[in-house]
Amino acid sequence: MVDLIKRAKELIESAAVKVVIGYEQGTGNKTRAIFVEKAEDADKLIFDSRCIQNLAAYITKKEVKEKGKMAVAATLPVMRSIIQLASEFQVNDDNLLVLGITPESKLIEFANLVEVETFVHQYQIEIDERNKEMLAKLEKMTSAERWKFWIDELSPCFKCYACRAACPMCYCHRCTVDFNQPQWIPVPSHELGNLEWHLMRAIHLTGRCIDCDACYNACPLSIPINLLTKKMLMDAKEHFGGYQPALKGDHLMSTFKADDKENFIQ
Amino acid sequence: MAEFEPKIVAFVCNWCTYAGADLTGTSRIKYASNVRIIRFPCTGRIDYMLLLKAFDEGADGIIVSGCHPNDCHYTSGNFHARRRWIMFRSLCDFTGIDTERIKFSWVSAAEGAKWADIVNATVASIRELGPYTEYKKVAKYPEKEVSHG
Amino acid sequence: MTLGFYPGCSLKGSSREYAESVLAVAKAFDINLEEINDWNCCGATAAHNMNKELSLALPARILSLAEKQGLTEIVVPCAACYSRLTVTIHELSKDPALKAITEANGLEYTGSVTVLNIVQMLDKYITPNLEGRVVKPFDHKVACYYGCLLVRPHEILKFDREEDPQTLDVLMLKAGATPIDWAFKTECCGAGLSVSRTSSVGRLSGKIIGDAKDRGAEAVIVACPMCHSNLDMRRNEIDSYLGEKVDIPVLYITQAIGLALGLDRKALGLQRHFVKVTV
Amino acid sequence: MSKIGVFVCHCGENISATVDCAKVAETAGNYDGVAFSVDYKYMCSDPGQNLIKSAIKEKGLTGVVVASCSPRMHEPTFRKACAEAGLNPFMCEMANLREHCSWVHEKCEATTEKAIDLVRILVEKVKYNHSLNEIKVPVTKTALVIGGGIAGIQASLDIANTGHKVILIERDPSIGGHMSQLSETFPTLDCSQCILTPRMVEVAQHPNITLYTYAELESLEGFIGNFKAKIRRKSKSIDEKLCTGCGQCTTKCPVKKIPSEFNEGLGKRTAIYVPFPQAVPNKPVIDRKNCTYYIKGKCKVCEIVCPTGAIRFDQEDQIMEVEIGAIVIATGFTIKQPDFFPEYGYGKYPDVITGLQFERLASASGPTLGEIRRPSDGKIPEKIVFLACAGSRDPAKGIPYCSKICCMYIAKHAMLYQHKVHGGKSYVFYMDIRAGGKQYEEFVRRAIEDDGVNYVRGRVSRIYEKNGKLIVNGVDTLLNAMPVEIEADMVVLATAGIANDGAEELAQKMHISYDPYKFFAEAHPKLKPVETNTAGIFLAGACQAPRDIPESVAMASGAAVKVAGLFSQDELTREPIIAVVNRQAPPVYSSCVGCFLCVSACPYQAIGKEEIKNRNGEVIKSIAKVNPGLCQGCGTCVAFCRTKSIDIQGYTHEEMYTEVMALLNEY
Amino acid sequence: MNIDKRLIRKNSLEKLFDILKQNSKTIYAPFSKNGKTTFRNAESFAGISTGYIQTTESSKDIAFPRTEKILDYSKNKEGMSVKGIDLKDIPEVILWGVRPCDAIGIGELSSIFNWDYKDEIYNNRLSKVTVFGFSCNKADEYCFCTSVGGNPGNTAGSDILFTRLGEDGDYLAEILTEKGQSIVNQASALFEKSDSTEKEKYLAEVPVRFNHEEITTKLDKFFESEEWIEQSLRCLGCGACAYVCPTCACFDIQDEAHGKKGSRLRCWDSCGFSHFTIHTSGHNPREVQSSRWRQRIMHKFSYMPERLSVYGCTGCGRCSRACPVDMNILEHLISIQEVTI
Repeated sequence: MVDLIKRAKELIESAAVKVVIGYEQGTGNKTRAIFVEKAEDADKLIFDSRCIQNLAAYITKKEVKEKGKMAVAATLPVMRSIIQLASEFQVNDDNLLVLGITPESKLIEFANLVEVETFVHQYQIEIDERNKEMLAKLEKMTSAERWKFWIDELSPCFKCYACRAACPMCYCHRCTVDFNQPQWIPVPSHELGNLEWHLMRAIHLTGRCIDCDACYNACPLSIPINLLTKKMLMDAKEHFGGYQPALKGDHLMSTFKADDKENFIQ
Repeated sequence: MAEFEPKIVAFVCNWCTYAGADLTGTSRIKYASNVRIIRFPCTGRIDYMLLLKAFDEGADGIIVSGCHPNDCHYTSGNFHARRRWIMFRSLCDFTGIDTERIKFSWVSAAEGAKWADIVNATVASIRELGPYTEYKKVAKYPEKEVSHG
Repeated sequence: MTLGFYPGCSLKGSSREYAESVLAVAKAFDINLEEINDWNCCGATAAHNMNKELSLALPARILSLAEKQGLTEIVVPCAACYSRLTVTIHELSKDPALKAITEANGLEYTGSVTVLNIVQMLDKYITPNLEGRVVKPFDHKVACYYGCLLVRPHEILKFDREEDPQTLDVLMLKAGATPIDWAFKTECCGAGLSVSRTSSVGRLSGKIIGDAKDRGAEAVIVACPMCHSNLDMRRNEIDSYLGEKVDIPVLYITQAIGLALGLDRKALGLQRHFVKVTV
Repeated sequence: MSKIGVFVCHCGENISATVDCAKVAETAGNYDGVAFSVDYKYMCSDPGQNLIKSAIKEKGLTGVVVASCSPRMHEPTFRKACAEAGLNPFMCEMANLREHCSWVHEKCEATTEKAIDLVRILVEKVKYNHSLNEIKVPVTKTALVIGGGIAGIQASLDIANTGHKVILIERDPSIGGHMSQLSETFPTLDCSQCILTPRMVEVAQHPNITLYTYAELESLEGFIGNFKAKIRRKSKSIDEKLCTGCGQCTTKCPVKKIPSEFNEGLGKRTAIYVPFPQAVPNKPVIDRKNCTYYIKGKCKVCEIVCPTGAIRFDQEDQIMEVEIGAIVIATGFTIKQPDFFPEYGYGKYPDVITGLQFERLASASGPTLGEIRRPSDGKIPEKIVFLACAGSRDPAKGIPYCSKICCMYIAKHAMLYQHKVHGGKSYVFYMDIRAGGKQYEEFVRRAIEDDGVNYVRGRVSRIYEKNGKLIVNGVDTLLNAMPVEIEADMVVLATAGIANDGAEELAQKMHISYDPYKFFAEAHPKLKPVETNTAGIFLAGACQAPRDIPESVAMASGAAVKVAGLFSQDELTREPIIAVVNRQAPPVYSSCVGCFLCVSACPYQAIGKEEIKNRNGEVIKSIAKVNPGLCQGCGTCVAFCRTKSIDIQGYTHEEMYTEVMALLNEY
Repeated sequence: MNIDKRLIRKNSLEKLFDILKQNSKTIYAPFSKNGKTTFRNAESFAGISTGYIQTTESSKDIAFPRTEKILDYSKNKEGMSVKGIDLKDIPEVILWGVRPCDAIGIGELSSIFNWDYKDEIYNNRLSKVTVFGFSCNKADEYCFCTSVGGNPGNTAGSDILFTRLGEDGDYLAEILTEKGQSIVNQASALFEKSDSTEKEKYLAEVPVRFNHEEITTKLDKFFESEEWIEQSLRCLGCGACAYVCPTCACFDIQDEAHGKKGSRLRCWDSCGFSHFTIHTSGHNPREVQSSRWRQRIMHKFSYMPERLSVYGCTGCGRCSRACPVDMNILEHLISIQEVTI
């Protein structure tokens, strides 16, 4: 991605930003995040279909923030995350510059987050077919079958919290699982502890998750936890007309409509 | 063996349902004694985690109840609650948690009789369903045999 | 260009002149009105009072046929037909269950057809080019009479203001006429009672003609065969109600426009009226 | 280690009949941390309360659980008792053994077990309770009254007479509102201005009232007892101190053809004008939109004739900031212009007028000096028709609700007409006659029976003009729907009363809610009719719904009492059941990450922002902060906060969690 | 004792499995799910994974479960009654299919659990485990056992070590301990005499990438190096590396209370978590990720060699494979070796 490299160099040299966050070649044919602080390092920047890690996770990372203003090579999911983070006052134009990468892999630089928002809003958040099928399959199961499915799927989870670490929206300094007066979520990675941790995660991401699959990709045991957030995404659409990360306006779950429909309250 | 007596926890708001349940009392309407009420200022305060905790600790059924839409003492707490319930309930259902065991209702301070009906109906349906063994199985780790990870 | 055309029963019979004038005016602007093949009754008055299914099934069939014929816009000069067809489209779109009705016709209707009443048609395709085509400005005081069905029920038709409509007046203004401000634009002409209780018709239509006369109208302009027949045909009853002979002619909007365009009076069927068209 | 006292009440037989109180007390006695447990016949009786007090003193109890009736009944009683014995009242909890147990269950083991559970839940909770102190908020003892109609005037006077300062703002050049436009008032037919103007003068002269006319609210911040309001004083283009109100300018002003707002367009006024003779203050303003000087840049006649040189063409709007403790909104209503009824020809026929215009015609101070003459040709109408519900109770075209005052003022209009035009014929078309109110039904009867007004039950379909008459086509539904046609000389439409223009913006400025019709919403439809959801802001008069004069005045006095009550203390004390954002030792400071999603969840705009700074004053992090003045303690934010950083006193995470645990486990 | 070497026909493994099952032994073996290989209780031979380079998780779970109860308690008026777990309840287990770099880890883990305090529960669990090692015929770029003193056919830690003699070949079984011998005795027919000794030529090739002694000496002066910050910038601070590691032993004690009853559990923990070292005061000695990353490396390559004279790394490369952000320990160790202080 020559123009990305070029732009990164300019930004560093002109001291417009202190660090450019992008992707570099990793080990074992993986790509990984790189933090370019010296112009010459910009040459390491790459971009291709393997670059799926959500770099927005670094924007709120203490050690990265402290470097000063940053520029991020942002794919659509990353841009969405950035808008959501901005709406939650975690980033703003003063500490972040977005080097957008369009779905057609074109570089597109934005003057400010408002522009990013406009760009992002051209695209709807769409759940991919494979997962749609999986969700449909689960819907068809009986409640008991779904229970078994999840207890089995979650049982290998040893609570390494890679899902949390990789998720740009999990930027809280103290996650509720680390809250112990009272101990809301059992710390042990037994069945209950795992179930409740993942339920809580899904709920906290409701209306905020932008479906980047970072959690699933990060899981060393490849547990399909992203199905939970995807389900919430679908419900949000079904019940409240869905959502897009937006700089202004109320958050899906911090607001309501007087005519929200349900069929289970007596 | 004696008939199964379901344990039912009721999470209710102070202004409507709690007062409604008071009215049930003052009207001397009888209902099943399986339910225990926990009082909250407003349904908006009811944390979904508490519902899970109730199941963790062995509840067989749960009632969540507050003011009818537009009647909230705090104008909109119940609207917020309703939106959360919609999502939470669906998530429970999706993970196979038995939503039959969580009864949501609006009971106003004037609906003493309705409160009795809600409780009796819930108790009956939970009796039907039996103890919530599936959840208890995963919940009570200490009762499990010492085993490998 | 081509538009669909649903004449309905009147335009084939009692009000042929309406059909003639509509086609003549359309022709003058190179608009080809393609009649819907094998069209049927729109179910006006009779059906929709008796049987809801039927009242929807009849227009539904017409719409299906139009669709089948590839017509997306159909012109419906008769106000009654226009009302029925529009109401049907509304009902069908509102309640999916009614699909059954269209299926009962053995024809499906996807909802691609839009219905234009005569005024809408003129507004959309004629008036933009009317200026400059007016060779004989219709320089008369006219009373524009809308009747009931052209603008009601408003919630569904969403056309003009139901109590004090303006569209015809505006059109006539463009044709060079001076519309009078009067209160009977939408008062009942007796419509359905035309045959059964002519005395009522005499009173109702009488008030209309009477007020038009009092305000110095030289012609009454209508857009509905039913109104026309009552106001034009029932003059004896009207005169006896008013206690005087009133000879204000009643013209279809298309006839008036036609005259303004300088079309041949015969082509506009003016000779077919009971009250001699002197204007 | 906590020392809890458990006090099980028999409530005579009410509890003990089905619950084994002794057993409850005994079991509770065995729980960890329970230092004292006893059952007694009447806990709420003096000896019962003394039992608690002495136990607190002797056993040094740290918490008390009273197991008796509903806390909604006696919580205050027992908390007070605890306080008197030196225990923080919020360390006292009540288990509801009566309403929730003994009264609703049969006498059996299970019932007693339930009672024991209910007690245990609170024993465990109370261990986690914190001593709470009532919240004290200082009160600025000045009230702001918005709107100088009768409601605003009444509220201002009532508050001022309790010895507190009042700032009254009115957006028009004079106070008086709609009431000043009225001729006579129902049901007594006494002259409106005769009873109103003295009040207006009293306002102007009252030492405790500061009056700003031609002024509007610019912005509002703060909370009960501590509001800061910005007020825009629109330029009157005169120096009020110098102006004596001599009237030279208004008589000489060359622009004389401006429709007078006060006369509802039936009269004319000048560009520099006093809205009406009895205006307060009786000093003119320049209507810049119509003033030749402001349009063409020359004229200045007023400046020339003004003996005191009070004209100030270059005067600008000024914004002033005031601190107040409470607000009464009395912005009133307006009427829906009836031109959406083309069939009635309002606007087309000059003799079809609104009720308010009729008031001006009938008013001695009006354009016709009180004679009923029709606008078109000044003729005295021999036949007059009044239409009720011209827009009201009409979901299709007008508004669905009933405007409430029309039935009465139409009866009044018809009466006035009959009194003033002898031998005149008046007709009233109505749907129903709604004359609920003292002397109201009798009043309407008088109109019908004594003054011979013809009441026709039915709607009017059309009005049109013919040979100088207005033909009114209607129907008489009592004569089995017989069409009625009346040749009238004048028609009066009782147009709907609607929310004042700008009501919505004002509500948003003040963060109060309003109904779908833009009328301001009361906090509770029955029990809090003059309060809004924002503590410290009250409603009076027709800004809340259509109101007649007596109701508006009553509301105003009600609101005034609320304000006076608020001002009667130097500090507000409020139950400390409010949300708080946690604080921790550095470097964490608080687990709040400042996503501020709670801000939009709060129904009371009670959550703001707090910046945590280091020694050098640099912001380390921004976190949510609850304004104790505004928070009402619903806890919506608590259940919503992901990091559990916000908690609500009296219902904390630990307390509620413990209740669930205690309910389902052995202790 | 001199190592007894036997030959097992390729199709005899299943027979062996069945015989052991008949003798009602619990066998934990690697199974694959979602493309990950983990040890699970094997009911039958079918489905047991072969040909994996390395299991996703190490086998330490057997002796050091992610969550294990250490005692039950109940409160009453008198006070507290405590009941520890009955060590007799711990079942005998055969660990099937352990790679040498995993087997050797068991030793390293043991040295931690027996350093200043002998961990009864751990030792008991371990004593009930029989380890079936399987040498590596394949390796990938993450493997570096040879750089930390191990090798693909290393016998250390196994009770029996199986080495496949070529693609689809038979197995060489090295009987290394009493436990191993007892297995042989249960199915002696399957263990044929064998003279083949040189298994080496069948083993995977794992090049030596760095010198671990050098690293250890270098680390003594490396504590303040900027390198840690460089390396850890990418790290998101999850616990994946620690939880898959065969030698990571950090744990956390949790009490699960249910009214007057409750249990005390030992659960895995990780020095990579930001809250791992946080004090009640709010102070956190390892405030930033670099100090946590440093801790991880120092602990394995400096502190353990110094205090326990064993390395905390077997070169299995699991952490590198599991890391969601490609923190490759091999890569980082090499750069530590290369940078000049």
